[in-house]
Amino acid sequence: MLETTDLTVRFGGHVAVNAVSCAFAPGTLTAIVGPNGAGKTTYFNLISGQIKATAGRVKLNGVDISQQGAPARAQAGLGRAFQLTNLFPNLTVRENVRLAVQARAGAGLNLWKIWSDRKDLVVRADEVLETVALADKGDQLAASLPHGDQRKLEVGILMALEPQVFMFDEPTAGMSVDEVPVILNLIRQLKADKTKTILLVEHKMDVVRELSDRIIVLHNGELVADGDPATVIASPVVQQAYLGINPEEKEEVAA
Amino acid sequence: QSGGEIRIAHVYSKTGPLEAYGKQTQVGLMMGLNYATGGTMMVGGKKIVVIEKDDQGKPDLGKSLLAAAYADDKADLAIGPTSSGVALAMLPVAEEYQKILLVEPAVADSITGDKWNKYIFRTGRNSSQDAISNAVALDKAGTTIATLAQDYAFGRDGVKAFKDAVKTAKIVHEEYLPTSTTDFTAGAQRLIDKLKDQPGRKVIFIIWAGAGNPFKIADLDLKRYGIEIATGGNILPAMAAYKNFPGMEGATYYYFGIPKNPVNEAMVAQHYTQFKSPPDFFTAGGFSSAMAVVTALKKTNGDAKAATLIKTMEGMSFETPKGTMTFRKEDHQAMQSMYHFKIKVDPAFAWGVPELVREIKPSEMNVPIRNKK
Amino acid sequence: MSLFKDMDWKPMALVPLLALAALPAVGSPSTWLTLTVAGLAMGMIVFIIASGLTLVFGLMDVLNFGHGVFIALGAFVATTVLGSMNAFTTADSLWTNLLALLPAMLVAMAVAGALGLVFERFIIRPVYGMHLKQILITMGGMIIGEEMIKVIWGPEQIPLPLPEGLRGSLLIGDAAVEKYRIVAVLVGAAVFAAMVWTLNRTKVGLLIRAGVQDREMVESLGYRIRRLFVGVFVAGSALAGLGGVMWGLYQQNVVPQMGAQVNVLIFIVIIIGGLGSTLGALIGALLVGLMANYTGFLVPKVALFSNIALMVTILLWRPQGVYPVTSR
Amino acid sequence: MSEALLKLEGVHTHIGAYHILHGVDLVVPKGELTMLLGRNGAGKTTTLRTIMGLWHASQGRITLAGQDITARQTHEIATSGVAYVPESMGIFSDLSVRENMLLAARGARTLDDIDTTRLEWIFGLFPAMKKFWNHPAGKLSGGQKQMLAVSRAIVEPRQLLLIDEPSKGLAPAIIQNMIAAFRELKAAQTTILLVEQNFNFAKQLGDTVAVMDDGRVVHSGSMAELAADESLQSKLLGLSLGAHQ
Amino acid sequence: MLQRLLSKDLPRSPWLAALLVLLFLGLAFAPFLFPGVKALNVAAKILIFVALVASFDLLLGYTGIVSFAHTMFFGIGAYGVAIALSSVEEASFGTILLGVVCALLVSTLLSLLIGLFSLRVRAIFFAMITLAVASAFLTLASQLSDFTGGEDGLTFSVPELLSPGFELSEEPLALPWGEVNLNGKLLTYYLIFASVCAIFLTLLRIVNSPFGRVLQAIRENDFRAEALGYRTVVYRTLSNVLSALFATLAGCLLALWLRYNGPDTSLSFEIMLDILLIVVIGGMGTLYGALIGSVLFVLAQSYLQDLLRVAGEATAGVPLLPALLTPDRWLLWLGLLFVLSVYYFPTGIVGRLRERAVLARLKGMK
Ligand SMILES: Nc1ncnc2c1ncn2[C@@H]1O[C@H](COP(=O)(O)OP(=O)(O)OP(=O)(O)O)[C@@H](O)[C@H]1O
Ligand SMILES: Nc1ncnc2c1ncn2[C@@H]1O[C@H](COP(=O)(O)OP(=O)(O)OP(=O)(O)O)[C@@H](O)[C@H]1O
Ligand SMILES: CC(C)C[C@H](N)C(=O)O
Ligand SMILES: [Mg+2]
Ligand SMILES: [Mg+2]
Repeated sequence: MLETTDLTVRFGGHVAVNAVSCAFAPGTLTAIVGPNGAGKTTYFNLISGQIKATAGRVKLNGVDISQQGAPARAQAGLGRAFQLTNLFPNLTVRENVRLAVQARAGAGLNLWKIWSDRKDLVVRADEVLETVALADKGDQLAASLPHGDQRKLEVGILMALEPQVFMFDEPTAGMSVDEVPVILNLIRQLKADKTKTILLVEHKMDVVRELSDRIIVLHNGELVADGDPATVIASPVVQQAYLGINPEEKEEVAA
Repeated sequence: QSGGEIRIAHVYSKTGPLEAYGKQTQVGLMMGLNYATGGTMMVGGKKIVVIEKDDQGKPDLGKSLLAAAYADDKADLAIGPTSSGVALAMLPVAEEYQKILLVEPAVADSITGDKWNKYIFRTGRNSSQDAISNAVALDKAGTTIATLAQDYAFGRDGVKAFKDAVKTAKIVHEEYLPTSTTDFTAGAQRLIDKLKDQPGRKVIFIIWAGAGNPFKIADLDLKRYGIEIATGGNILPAMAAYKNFPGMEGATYYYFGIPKNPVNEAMVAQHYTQFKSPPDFFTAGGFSSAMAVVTALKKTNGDAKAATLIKTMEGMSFETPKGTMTFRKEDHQAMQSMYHFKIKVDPAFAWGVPELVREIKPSEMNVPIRNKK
Repeated sequence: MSLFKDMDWKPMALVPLLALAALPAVGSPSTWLTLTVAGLAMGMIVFIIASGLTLVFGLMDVLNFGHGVFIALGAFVATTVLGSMNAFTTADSLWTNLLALLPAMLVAMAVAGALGLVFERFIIRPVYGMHLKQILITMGGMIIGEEMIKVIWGPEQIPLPLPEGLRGSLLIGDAAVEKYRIVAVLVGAAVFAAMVWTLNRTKVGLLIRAGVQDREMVESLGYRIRRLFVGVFVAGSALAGLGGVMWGLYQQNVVPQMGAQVNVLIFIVIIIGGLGSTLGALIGALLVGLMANYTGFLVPKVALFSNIALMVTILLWRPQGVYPVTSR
Repeated sequence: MSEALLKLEGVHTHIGAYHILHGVDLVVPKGELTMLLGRNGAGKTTTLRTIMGLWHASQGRITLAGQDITARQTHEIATSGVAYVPESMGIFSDLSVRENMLLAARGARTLDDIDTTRLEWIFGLFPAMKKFWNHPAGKLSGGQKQMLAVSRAIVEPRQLLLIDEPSKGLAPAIIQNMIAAFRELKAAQTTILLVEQNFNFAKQLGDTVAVMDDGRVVHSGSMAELAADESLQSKLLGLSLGAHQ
Repeated sequence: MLQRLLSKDLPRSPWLAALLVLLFLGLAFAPFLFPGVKALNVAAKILIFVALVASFDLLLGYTGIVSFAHTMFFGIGAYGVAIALSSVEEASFGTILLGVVCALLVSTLLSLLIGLFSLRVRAIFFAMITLAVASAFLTLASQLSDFTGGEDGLTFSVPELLSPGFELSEEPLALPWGEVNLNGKLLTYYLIFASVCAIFLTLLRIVNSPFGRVLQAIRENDFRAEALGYRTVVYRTLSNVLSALFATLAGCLLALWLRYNGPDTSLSFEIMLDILLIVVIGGMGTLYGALIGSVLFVLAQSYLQDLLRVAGEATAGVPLLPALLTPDRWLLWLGLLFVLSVYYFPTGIVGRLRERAVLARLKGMK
């Protein structure tokens, strides 16, 4: 169980996330939607420890982790994929994933073993590459991948971490239409597992509608709506502030 | 021994921070060998071969170059180096290979002091000689002296020797500044504060070599308190700054216009024909070392074995541009004259001209013997 | 414009604060005045020699370890120029003396700037954006430059006497202020004003900062970033040349190694300043100048480490320097 | 179809040892909006970068308004009236939003020189730009950066816009605004070449379309035609449309 | 076996492999292949630089940290041995060990301190802080003259077994191309050779361990590494400490070889630059580069002047050239070497050779 209480962060005068209290249960996928700049990514950053909260608390399984840094939270089971692709550019695709597997196995401080002797880690990395359809690109440098493949690798790294809480920040942005299902299937499988807590930031409403068990809406840093997908999407905040639809003309845009 | 040759290695700062000094020594050495052998470069029927080695001012390099010179190049004896640090590192090598090292122009006292071994001779003056001669020049009743020196061994040893030699004048303050000092205002203030209320003649004695320009303290208008500056001699480019201090007194190791003897006349003439300029400080040193070597070899009739040479050179006197020098038996330091000077400004020269006040003979300087024996 | 709006005054207050804090420690007001004025003027000279590097490092993000060679070059050029102007430098009139400095400065700047052009083309251009290689290649350039100076001017130290009228001090009560330092303050102030104006009143500063982050994008916006970079580098080198003249005249002699000798000092100054802030560099330089004199007077041993201690203290307070310009 | 403003004929591009474009033929008609579609890695971004002169074509010819620009340098291409929004957005993160815009407005020496009505128009499209005017651009949210990147390209009138995936990361309401903006620009005779993954977005805007695969253009024609033909869509783009529409 | 010894990090290029074997054999038999004091000194210096540069590459090439304080640790090692040996009457191996251990302790403390204090600041600040700390340390070493011998440094003797006076055989070994003295100096050379091999292989193992891989990840993107759960401060500090310790060991070897140490010998900024250049010539992030780079650089540095003497004589009479080609201006050419190596070896020699091997393989596949 992941829980935030009055989580707040202020940048100078600007309150990017304002007293957001919310709990996320294992086995559910919660979509977080809101206009650009609503504070979704910042909310993620606060949870995973990339930035320090001005006020409020984050608890994981009842333990207060607010004072811990990003590495400790990652070890505690918070996994994060980034909105703007964030890889190890001059390492190979396989090594990008293997490093995540190695982090998961806690083997990083071993100074004396030869890395390739940990066959289990290598094998596991290849499995993950298979699941994100990058198996044939394992030996390329991450930097030379086209944008869409980089997004897939970003997701692959998260998968390799096998966290308890998965945080996806627009995983399919810039991914070509035929590749999107690969990622969506992955997320579906995670859901099917029933033990993982999944948070998803996504602007494509059809994806949100299809995958989520619950939607929360952030607007100007505040939590303004929370509930089951159909109700929330139909609510006036979402319709106007987010989708930009006037009640009269009902045309849907996002793919 | 390689046939009819006497191989001399000259290890010096051909490059590096002391490049300009090292080159003077080399010029002087070659001129001296030429002069001493009457242009034949032969002594005792053997040809003199000079092998140049560049220590770049690095002690470790100097050390290995000297070893290579003795072992690989089969040098019979070595001369050099420019820097005292390099010299100190080289001393044990001479002992290991049991060959002579004639130190020139490195000045540190410890070379002929506690780091000395019997293979070491030195034609160059040591710090004590420098300091003592300056003390002799300045040491008058009623004079108050404060010293300004670089804060490391060279400066501190110099001041110590100076203090030991001063008998009648009063020393009120010792100012040590880091070698890297660029702004001397703070030090000057402290010196002024210490001196300004003293009676009589007030002198700041400066011991400084290398980067930084301590004479800038004069810009703080020391005259208003009647404070004078004194320092030893230096190479000609550095003595350009002396132009601002007409009447300044001190004692120097060498200035081409001062010694009157045939050797010096020959060197000055030769230098003018070859370079259209007068010889400098270290040219004289290099020349002296050549004179020492050739004099000794003449006596041994070309036998360059260390044991023979040591026996010959201990107590040996030889002629140099600075007059007669003598290797003292105890520590192999060459005893030599120093010159008490007073600066005169002459527009014909780019530097302040040191005029001889009087020659300070070796006998007037009680240069301590510092090697443990 | 933006310079004075929401200005951050704290770093500027450091300079007077340091001076005031030193007053009781030094004791005598006249000594304090001498030290303070000398320190501030020294700071100005240091600012002049560091100003070019602020441009090159702060704007272009080029770690130019060879900056010193331009300083040395400027100084050597000055020996040649002033050497040929004996009549002016030894004249009785202060104005004639000052007039001699002008061509020396201009020629030094021109020569250093010209060398900067060559340097940019052959040394810097292949390594934009690669700090480590910049360090190496510019050190290489510095070594070559220093050796060339030895080839041209010889390895010896060359005297660079001050013109007659600038020697000695002005007396304010019991405190002595060297005349030359007053000249330095004026030159430094002019350099500062010129830099602030160019960087804040024109687009040049913005463009270069943008170019460092994303060269391709600046070109895609239609700017000839390359020419701009060359221009800045040449300006930085010319400033170093000017700095060399000032520094050489201060020392009254020049040696080929003088550039290398000031390298660490100027890096400390621009780090304190925040890597690229002109005002920051000025404050850094003034602090360094003052600190050297106060510690030199109070505890000379510590003076050796005063710059480093100052830098560390400042970085503890503001880890990016007093005026962080960029977040590289 | 009107005359071509931009034309690529048999363009090949190499990146290092890799051969990426294998003879791209592309015509962008003047005053129209051309969509460039294709899967990940098809070479769309590389095509735009080659047009901009950021990669150099190893073979083939690129003409802009009748002039050969194949060998021109990037800044020359830009000054001949081309604006480019790269895939990675190319935001100057250390500069403020204002400074980013000022640089994009090539003609302006200071802010006062920027056409205020145009600025207001941009603020209307992307209110966040106004709100964060003096903020460092690096601190903007992902979507806001995207808005800034597009704003920079349209702050002054240009004859040709090259835009790489502008809709990614944008909230639906903003996408609406952007569509409106492109329509207005088109009305003002601006030619646009747009790379897009979002087919719905593409469908609403495009006049003509080109589809790339493996470094070549494999289909080109009118947008209406492609939009109507679902089997062609799934063949070219791999759209399994039922899956998530 | 060899595979494991090299931690499965093979040269991956036939030319590179051949070159490495050649250099290894050359160094292993240097005293017999190239008799003479100077040649032996050069070979020993190469060995010491291999260890020093390899330890620096752990920091720079693998972790992506630019530090100018590496010579400080080198100096600590050299001073450790020097001070220990010069403070006793009779030099023994125990004394050396004591010096080494003390030096390692000091280095550990100091590198921990530097690491913890300043690894959080921006890379460039770290570089500058280390530059400042290193120069402060140099000043300190020359100030504490009672302890360190000040500017003049310390000259000391080593245990009988390692000193030149210790003869293995009366007669030098006569080879057709020269004579080899079988003495303590030779033993010292092989002591250094063995130590450097051990240091090199240990470092090779470390960079190929899971830990080493994390260091590379941190170099590429520290922010991302943190998000994966790696505490970058811990890794960076550890890398800092390890690299300092190996540099210290290299310093100890230097002191043993020279039987002298002073501030310029082990602490100067010049050595720091040499290290940087060697890393770049050899290839950053490949330890083999340390070997190749050291050989090339030290050879160039040691024989450039001789080469120039020949060149200068050959061009005598040509205007200007002799002024540039004199041995006095050897630094000019060394500076040129700096510039050219950055130009022509952007990925270092090892990188170059490996690229060639990859290209050849690609061609073979087609
Ligand atoms: N480090 C920071 N400093 C200052 N402001 C910040 C910082 N990080 C984020 N902000 C501001 O906080 C707000 C929320 O940003 P955030 O990235 O969380 O938005 P978002 O909801 O993820 O938007 P998008 O959908 O565009 O990605 C934005 O207005 C942004 O400018
Ligand atoms: N710097 C590079 N080095 C090597 N290969 C590269 C590089 N950049 C791109 N590529 C390769 O070029 C091909 C085309 O890439 P490009 O970025 O043009 O695709 P794209 O169509 O824009 O894809 P996406 O929709 O994912 O952005 C890809 O196979 C990619 O791996
Ligand atoms: C000293 C430099 C190599 C540091 C550089 N600014 C970096 O971030 O990598
Ligand atoms: Mg976001
Ligand atoms: Mg693309």
